[in-house]
Amino acid sequence: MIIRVKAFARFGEVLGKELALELDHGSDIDGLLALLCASQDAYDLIFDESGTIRDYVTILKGGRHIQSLDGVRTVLKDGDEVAIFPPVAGG
Amino acid sequence: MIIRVKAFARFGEVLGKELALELDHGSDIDGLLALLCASQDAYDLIFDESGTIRDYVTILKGGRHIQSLDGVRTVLKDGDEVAIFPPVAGG
Amino acid sequence: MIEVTEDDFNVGKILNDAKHPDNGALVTFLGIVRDDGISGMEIESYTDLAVQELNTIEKEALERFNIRSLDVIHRTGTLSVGDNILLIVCGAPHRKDAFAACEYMIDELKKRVQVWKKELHKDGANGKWVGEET
Amino acid sequence: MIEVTEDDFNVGKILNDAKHPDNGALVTFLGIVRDDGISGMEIESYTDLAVQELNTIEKEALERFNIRSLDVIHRTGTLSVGDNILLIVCGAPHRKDAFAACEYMIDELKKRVQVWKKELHKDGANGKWVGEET
Repeated sequence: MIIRVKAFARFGEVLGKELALELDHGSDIDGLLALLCASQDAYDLIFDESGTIRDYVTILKGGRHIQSLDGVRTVLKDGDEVAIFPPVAGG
Repeated sequence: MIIRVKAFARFGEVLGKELALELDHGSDIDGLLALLCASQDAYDLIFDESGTIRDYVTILKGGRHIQSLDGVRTVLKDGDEVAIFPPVAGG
Repeated sequence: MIEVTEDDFNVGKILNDAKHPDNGALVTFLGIVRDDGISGMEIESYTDLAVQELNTIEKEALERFNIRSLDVIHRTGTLSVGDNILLIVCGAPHRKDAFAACEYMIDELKKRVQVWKKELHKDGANGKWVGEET
Repeated sequence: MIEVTEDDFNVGKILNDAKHPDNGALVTFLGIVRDDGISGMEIESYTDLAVQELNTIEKEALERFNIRSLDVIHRTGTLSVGDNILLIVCGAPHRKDAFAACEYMIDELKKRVQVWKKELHKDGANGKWVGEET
């Protein structure tokens, strides 16, 4: 299945701004992040030393925070859009 | 001597907006007000029942509050400009 | 710039003039004749003194807040509902100072600056002076 | 009106459109690219979500404060020092509400709306994203 990923600001520079990733059916956010953070730079940007997603990382699926869903265990389906970004700084 | 008087807002409507009053040499604000408030309407606007100048009345001589001078005993001289007005309400 | 004038003003132009490399924030207050069942307002000023008092308040604001510019234009004369009465434009590096100084200016202006407003009624009847109890 | 757009805006026109017979006060916040030793800024947004969040904040402001209108335009793209970034126009019968709602909008926008800014350096070097520690 194809998952579309949008990354913003520094995350876009490191991960790529707009991606379409091919994932196995039944994959979750955890699986998506494994693919997305294959490089050391990308991994270090999103995860801390203990392998936990850094506090400043926001991940949305279909516009909803994954915390309000099943966190990294949130299951994806074909065509889902996932957004990942650092703290906002507009204005 | 001639004293120029400017009155604003309601005070201008009752007393006249711009006046040039002829006063005896050595007259003070008290004397000016006596002339200015000859009519009952004018008197009631400026003075309360006990003959005291109402709280909301501001009187300036040459741009300075008469309280910072000698109050109603402030002596006038030829060409002085006196302003009299109610509380401001701009904005 | 401090002005008390009968003329209307161009807000866009004044805001543009207030741009300064240090200013990241411009906060503007625009006072307009509101439809309170009136047709308009007659605004009177003791202009010399009003300008002097506005300059004094501007100086206070420049001392109290980290701002770079403060412009005030107060109109006088006969204005209709929807017409501009007052413009305050405050420029500062940061927004908190710009908001605080702009509010300081309008609050003090209302208390201290020699301007008076009379309501003009739709039926042509003599309106009351704003702030009068009677 | 809520917009996230590359286009510049005409402040005078937007203020004029915000005039409403009930509005006695229009408070405007204009954010500008400030010269912090930079040549400009690159502004990026997650536009769909940013517009949605701005609408949510506008709704909150309309519930909390006695205001009649709240307009927000946030620009994106490459901007130079002195360029407009953000315009907020809040109209209310009375000034206190207009100031409070305008400040609420900018404070919440900075915390919640999906927009990011990158500094562009005069020497062409890669600037930092605003808010990043590194």
